[in-house]
Amino acid sequence: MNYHVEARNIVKRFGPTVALNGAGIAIAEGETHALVGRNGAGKSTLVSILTGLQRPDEGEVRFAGEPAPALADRDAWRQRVACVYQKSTIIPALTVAENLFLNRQTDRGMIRWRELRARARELLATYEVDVDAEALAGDLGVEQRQLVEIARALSFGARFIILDEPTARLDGPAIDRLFTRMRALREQGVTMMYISHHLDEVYEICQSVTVFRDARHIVTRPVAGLPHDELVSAMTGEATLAYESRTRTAGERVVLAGSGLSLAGRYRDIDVSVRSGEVVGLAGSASSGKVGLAETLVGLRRPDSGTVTVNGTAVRPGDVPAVLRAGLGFVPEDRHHEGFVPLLSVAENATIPIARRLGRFGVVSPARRRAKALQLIEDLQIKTEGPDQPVGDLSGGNAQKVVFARALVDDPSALVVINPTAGVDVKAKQALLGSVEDAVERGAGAMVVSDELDDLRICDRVLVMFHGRIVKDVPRGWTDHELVAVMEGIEQ
Amino acid sequence: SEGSGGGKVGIDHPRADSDFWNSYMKYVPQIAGELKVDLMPATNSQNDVTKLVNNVQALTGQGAKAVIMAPQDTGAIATTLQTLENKKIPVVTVDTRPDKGKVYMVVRADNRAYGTKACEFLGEKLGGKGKVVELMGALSSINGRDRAEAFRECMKTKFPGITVFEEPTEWEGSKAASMLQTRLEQNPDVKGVYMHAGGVHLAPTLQVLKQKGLLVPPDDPKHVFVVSNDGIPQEFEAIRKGEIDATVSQPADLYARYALFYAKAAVEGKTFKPGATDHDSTIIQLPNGLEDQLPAPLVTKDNVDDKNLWGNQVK
Amino acid sequence: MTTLTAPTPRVRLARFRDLTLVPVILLLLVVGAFLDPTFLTAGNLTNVLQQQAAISLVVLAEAMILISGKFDLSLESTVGMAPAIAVMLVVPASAGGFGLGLPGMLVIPLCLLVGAAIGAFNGFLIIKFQLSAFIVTLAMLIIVHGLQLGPTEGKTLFQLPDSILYLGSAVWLGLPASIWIAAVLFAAGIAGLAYFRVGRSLYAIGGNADAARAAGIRVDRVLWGVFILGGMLAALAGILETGRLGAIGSNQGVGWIFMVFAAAVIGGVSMDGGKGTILGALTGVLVIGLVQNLLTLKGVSGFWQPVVYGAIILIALMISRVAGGKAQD
Amino acid sequence: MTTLTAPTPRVRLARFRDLTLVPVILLLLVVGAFLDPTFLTAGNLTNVLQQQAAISLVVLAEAMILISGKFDLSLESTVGMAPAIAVMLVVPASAGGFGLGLPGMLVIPLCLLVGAAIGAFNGFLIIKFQLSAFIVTLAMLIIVHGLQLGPTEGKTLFQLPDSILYLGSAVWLGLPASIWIAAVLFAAGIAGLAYFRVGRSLYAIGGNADAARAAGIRVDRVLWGVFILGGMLAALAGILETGRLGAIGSNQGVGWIFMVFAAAVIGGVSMDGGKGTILGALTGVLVIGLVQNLLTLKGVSGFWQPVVYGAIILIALMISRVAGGKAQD
Ligand SMILES: Nc1ncnc2c1ncn2[C@@H]1O[C@H](COP(=O)(O)OP(=O)(O)OP(=O)(O)O)[C@@H](O)[C@H]1O
Ligand SMILES: Nc1ncnc2c1ncn2[C@@H]1O[C@H](COP(=O)(O)OP(=O)(O)OP(=O)(O)O)[C@@H](O)[C@H]1O
Ligand SMILES: [Mg+2]
Ligand SMILES: [Mg+2]
Repeated sequence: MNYHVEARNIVKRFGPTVALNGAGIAIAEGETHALVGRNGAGKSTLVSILTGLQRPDEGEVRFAGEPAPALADRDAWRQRVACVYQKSTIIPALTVAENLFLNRQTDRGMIRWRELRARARELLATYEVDVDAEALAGDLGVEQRQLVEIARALSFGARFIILDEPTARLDGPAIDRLFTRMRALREQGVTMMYISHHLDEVYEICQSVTVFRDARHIVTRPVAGLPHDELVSAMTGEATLAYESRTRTAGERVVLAGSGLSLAGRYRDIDVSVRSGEVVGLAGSASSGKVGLAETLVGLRRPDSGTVTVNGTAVRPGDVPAVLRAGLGFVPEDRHHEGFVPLLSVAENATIPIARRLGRFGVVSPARRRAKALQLIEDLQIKTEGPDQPVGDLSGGNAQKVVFARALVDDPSALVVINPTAGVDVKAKQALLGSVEDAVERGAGAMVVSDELDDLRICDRVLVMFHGRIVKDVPRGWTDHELVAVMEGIEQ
Repeated sequence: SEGSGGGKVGIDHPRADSDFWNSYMKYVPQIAGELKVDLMPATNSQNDVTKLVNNVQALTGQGAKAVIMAPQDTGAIATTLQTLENKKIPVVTVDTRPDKGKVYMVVRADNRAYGTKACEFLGEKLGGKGKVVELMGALSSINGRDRAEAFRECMKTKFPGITVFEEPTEWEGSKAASMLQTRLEQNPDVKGVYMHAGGVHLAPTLQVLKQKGLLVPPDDPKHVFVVSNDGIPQEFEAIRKGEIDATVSQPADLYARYALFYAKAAVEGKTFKPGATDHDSTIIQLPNGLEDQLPAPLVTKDNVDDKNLWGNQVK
Repeated sequence: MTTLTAPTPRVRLARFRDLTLVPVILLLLVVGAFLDPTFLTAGNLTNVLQQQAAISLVVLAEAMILISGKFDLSLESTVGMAPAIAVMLVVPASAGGFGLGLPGMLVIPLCLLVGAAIGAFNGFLIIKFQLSAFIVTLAMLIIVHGLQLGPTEGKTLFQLPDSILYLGSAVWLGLPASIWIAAVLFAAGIAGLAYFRVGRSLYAIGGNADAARAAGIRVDRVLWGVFILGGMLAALAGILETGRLGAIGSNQGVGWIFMVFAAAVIGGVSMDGGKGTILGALTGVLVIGLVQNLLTLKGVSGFWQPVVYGAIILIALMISRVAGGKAQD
Repeated sequence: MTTLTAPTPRVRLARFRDLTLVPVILLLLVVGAFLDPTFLTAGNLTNVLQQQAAISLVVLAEAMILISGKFDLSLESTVGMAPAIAVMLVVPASAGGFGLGLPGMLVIPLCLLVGAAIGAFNGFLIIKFQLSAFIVTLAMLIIVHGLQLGPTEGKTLFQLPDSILYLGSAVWLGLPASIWIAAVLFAAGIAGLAYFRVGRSLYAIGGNADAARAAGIRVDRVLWGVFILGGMLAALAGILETGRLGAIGSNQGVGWIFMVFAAAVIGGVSMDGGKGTILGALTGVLVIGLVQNLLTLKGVSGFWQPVVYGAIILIALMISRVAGGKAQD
């Protein structure tokens, strides 16, 4: 068979971890091929091997039947494959224009900046990315950076493009635009490999799918006619039921409230309250101000005006320790930025907020910390070598679970989770949403800040923000279309 | 090799980065052979009093019966001297005089005399008026301070008509060059330069004077009179060429010779009294010991070829 | 599935990473014993420890500051300046003091206070004013030293109150007091950073300050505390050094900071924060002390000493690189 | 819709961040002119430039190394060692040389070669062996200086071939040659880092080495080149300094590195890599040179100079912090 890209019997080890164990993939010319698998299955590792960033310990990579170029020959690799990596490859101190044309600012001689900026603006316009080419990339939001990365990868004109979880940080309209673009590329005969934890996207955009599990290749099938359940069970190795969100009745006690909150440029005149036994969604598309609001509620931001009350205590604005002490737990927006300390162990990351209760006189007892961590690992099904493994060595989804563990460790009476399932596999997603619901069943009140419809389905009501204001309080029972329309500001 | 009185002598050298001390270090083993001193391998404290203290501990640990040192920071060795006294190990210090703590003998030239000699020479050549730049050593070194104080006092009392610009160079050639250059820009009528250390200040001074077109013979009215300290061969060369006018020769050879001489005498249990010696010097009484003040001759064009000057003996 | 597979060969290795210099130390002891009979005597080893006691406190301070992701170059100037100013506050003008007539008993508290004040000022500029720690403390290195040179006019202070001399020269239970003090403080540092909440928070802050903040650690307060503690440790180092030397020269502490960094880094403390242990830093100090002692005992020419010395630092670095297994930063 | 609101004002400001020290320089010129009539004369300003020419080349080298995210402390030792070894290779034994009898013409190429070799060795340890740049170059600072002290036995080299003296003392078109050389090299550096791919790749590497690698930049090769170029610039600085001073003392360059970092950082170069410009570094050098010159002209007491000096660095730092608007790292 004539494959455009082929990787055979790839083995890759990182110390004691086997990231790929004889796995492979074969992608036919012109198809859009999905690669799915649980967190840590080895998908991103395969990406770095297919793009020539890492050398496999065993196995071979072929492009159009030819052996892959030498690792040092970066130009040859770049002619064959372009990639949007899972980890950001944006350089914050450089402008968007330069990031787009990194290391190809000019063919030879001096760089003509004016021309480069014009080319960048043109490129951004082609892909409908509304970003100023002269802005510093570091000043962009996460979504905008992601769009810049995608535009860059697409701009190489390579015949093979890899997209590793490009949609984890994009909202609905941006995803739609990306798919339109991908379809156009496919019509031009471009081959693509697409990685995502959103299986509906796989069905929407891909022709065939490969499943990895525990570092091995499990199955490759055409998407058409592949039942959803079968795909999920190939990924998880067991039959899995679709997530059943639970119903409950909210209590009377208000556990989290914000009143009269305003922050210039982010949101205005916000009043929210979450009662115990209730899950409140906070939705809104890009720049709606929802994350800014959520970060204010948990103390990461100080509002210009207004007050935040946790468990009946008015907390000093912008004071995280006070908020935590009042009984709130939270999952921040970007786990790499505020979620965990990569060099510290799973146990330690998860137990920082309760360190004062793990021993007396300021001592932290390692034994008690370990015991607590083992319990959290069990509860949240974190895949790790043990409580002593540094979080930096975990796969993205498992790192996110550690961040959840940290939020839940103190048995919070109020819980705020922002983008809780970004980059998390189906099974883990269920586990994380389940843990939110478990906490609520124990009497907490939760706020889920997301524009993932799957996340919002567990909510008893969804507050929709648009341009910095709460525009609607949608009760349970909405249809996808209704909610999206409100989020896009099409319908009030 | 077993010396006559028995007992090893430990020696610590103060630094390895100045021409004066390098000459001294060369003389030491040579003269130790002549005087039959049982000398231990020398340590070097690299201008760091902490190292000096550690080195002395190591030397006594290895069985030194007398110690020769040249503490550049004379205060911080008080405790060490106390310890050595308790252990009955006599100490000869070279070049500097510890302010506290017992010493058997201090071997040094009178650094205040350097300052005074330089002042008198410049004062006379300038006829008691005009401007002089003084390139000072490190302010934290006792020798630098002695020279500076004596120079300042002498100028104030004997030549009040002369303006002195004091430039703290930290014994660095680069600083000396910049400061002299800047001062000459500001005061083109500077007529004299006093350098605390020829080893570091000579070449930069000559370069700056050359650049300004001031490196002219003494009979030219543009000539700037330069007096140096140290007595290294390059200074003599410059004196012969008429580029500088004088230097105070600090006797590196005599420092080495008499340090070893007194250390050996100490091991042998000899004692000395204040008064004139047999080598053109005077022993004076200090509160904490004795000091042999060795002669430090002023070298000018007249006596620059004197074979006895140590700068004319090194090759 | 929670797979707790074969627990942790790498974790165990990671623990030993603190101790990568232990074989180096053993090697030095053996080689040293062959090279010089004096080397492996109790007296000589005591000397080494005593000589390293003061600088080791600065290493302790720097290690804590580095672990919390910051930097302090000015510690070396504090070593000389804090005791000098404290002494000048209590001794009469005739002995070089300010002539304030404060009681001599106060000299140690005053010295620690001066150290704390310098640390607090550094902390203010770095944390509140958000300036680069490297360059702030570089400027402070110059300024603090100037604040010693200025009042003393570069002169050595000899007439010191007894209390400041005591710690550096006393002998307790057959060992110099400074060794006991350093030992106790290192033990406290090792325990504090391994088992105490505040100590652990240094690792969190150094590893990811934003995450530490989000986890409820009062990052600014802890960092400030670390700078102040660092200044006080440097001042205490100054007290020990003063007692050992019997006077305060204008160069006390000058040039130490390079050795301090060398000791901390070959001991496994990362310049990027969040990594390393106090025990590791201690092994770094010991290696440097033993090498210096050996070079002195063997009378290696002063000209070539730096080469031998630097080469040994490089070799120790390579050993901890190979043993540690990870690229350094 | 993804709309990025209010985009450009901060971008424009960012451009001016390189020039935050320009008002400081202007202020110094005005204040200096009032304080001393000599200050604002062509002769004096020429002197300042000449005095800073050599160190400015080291700042240029360090700025490039910092921008690419690395660190080199050993440059200061290269300033003395490279010319000393080159001179010893060509002068006869009677003048302190090795007595190899190589032609005197070779001294400048040899000197640059020695600098390049030191840079290459640093690069080898840091890039290939993946050791910490800080500590490798700290050890190399000591070793390289030792490699000057050892062969010279600490002596000053007075008898130099004419060719090495020429550049540091010649006058071209009414200005010292060293000013021309520094000016040309800075112009090349400014243009190279702003308009050429290899220069831009330093920013990419310093900003995110993995991303740079993914973009096809040969990270290791570029870094190695930067270290080698840095060593050569330091050697050239040594040549200029030798010509200016007329001899090579055993501590030529010693202590420079602090000033070099201070100049680069107050000029806006980040210690964390990826940020800053050569033009900014140049303004940093000028501020430091003007301050030193003013302190000399006014005859500020040597004891208090460090305080004034350090305080001015701090103030310049605060100004660039306030003008730049961002926290420093
Ligand atoms: N540089 C590395 N060092 C050590 N272990 C690594 C490294 N990179 C990946 N791993 C490990 O290899 C395994 C596979 O990781 P990989 O990133 O390929 O997973 P993934 O399938 O992309 O997961 P996710 O969906 O969370 O992105 C994980 O166990 C991970 O911890
Ligand atoms: N650091 C910042 N400085 C200035 N403006 C910012 C900053 N971060 C975000 N903004 C702007 O504030 C507005 C609201 O941002 P916010 O992140 O709260 O929106 P959001 O609802 O989280 O959007 P998304 O759904 O994309 O995460 C946007 O216009 C955004 O561009
Ligand atoms: Mg991945
Ligand atoms: Mg957002």
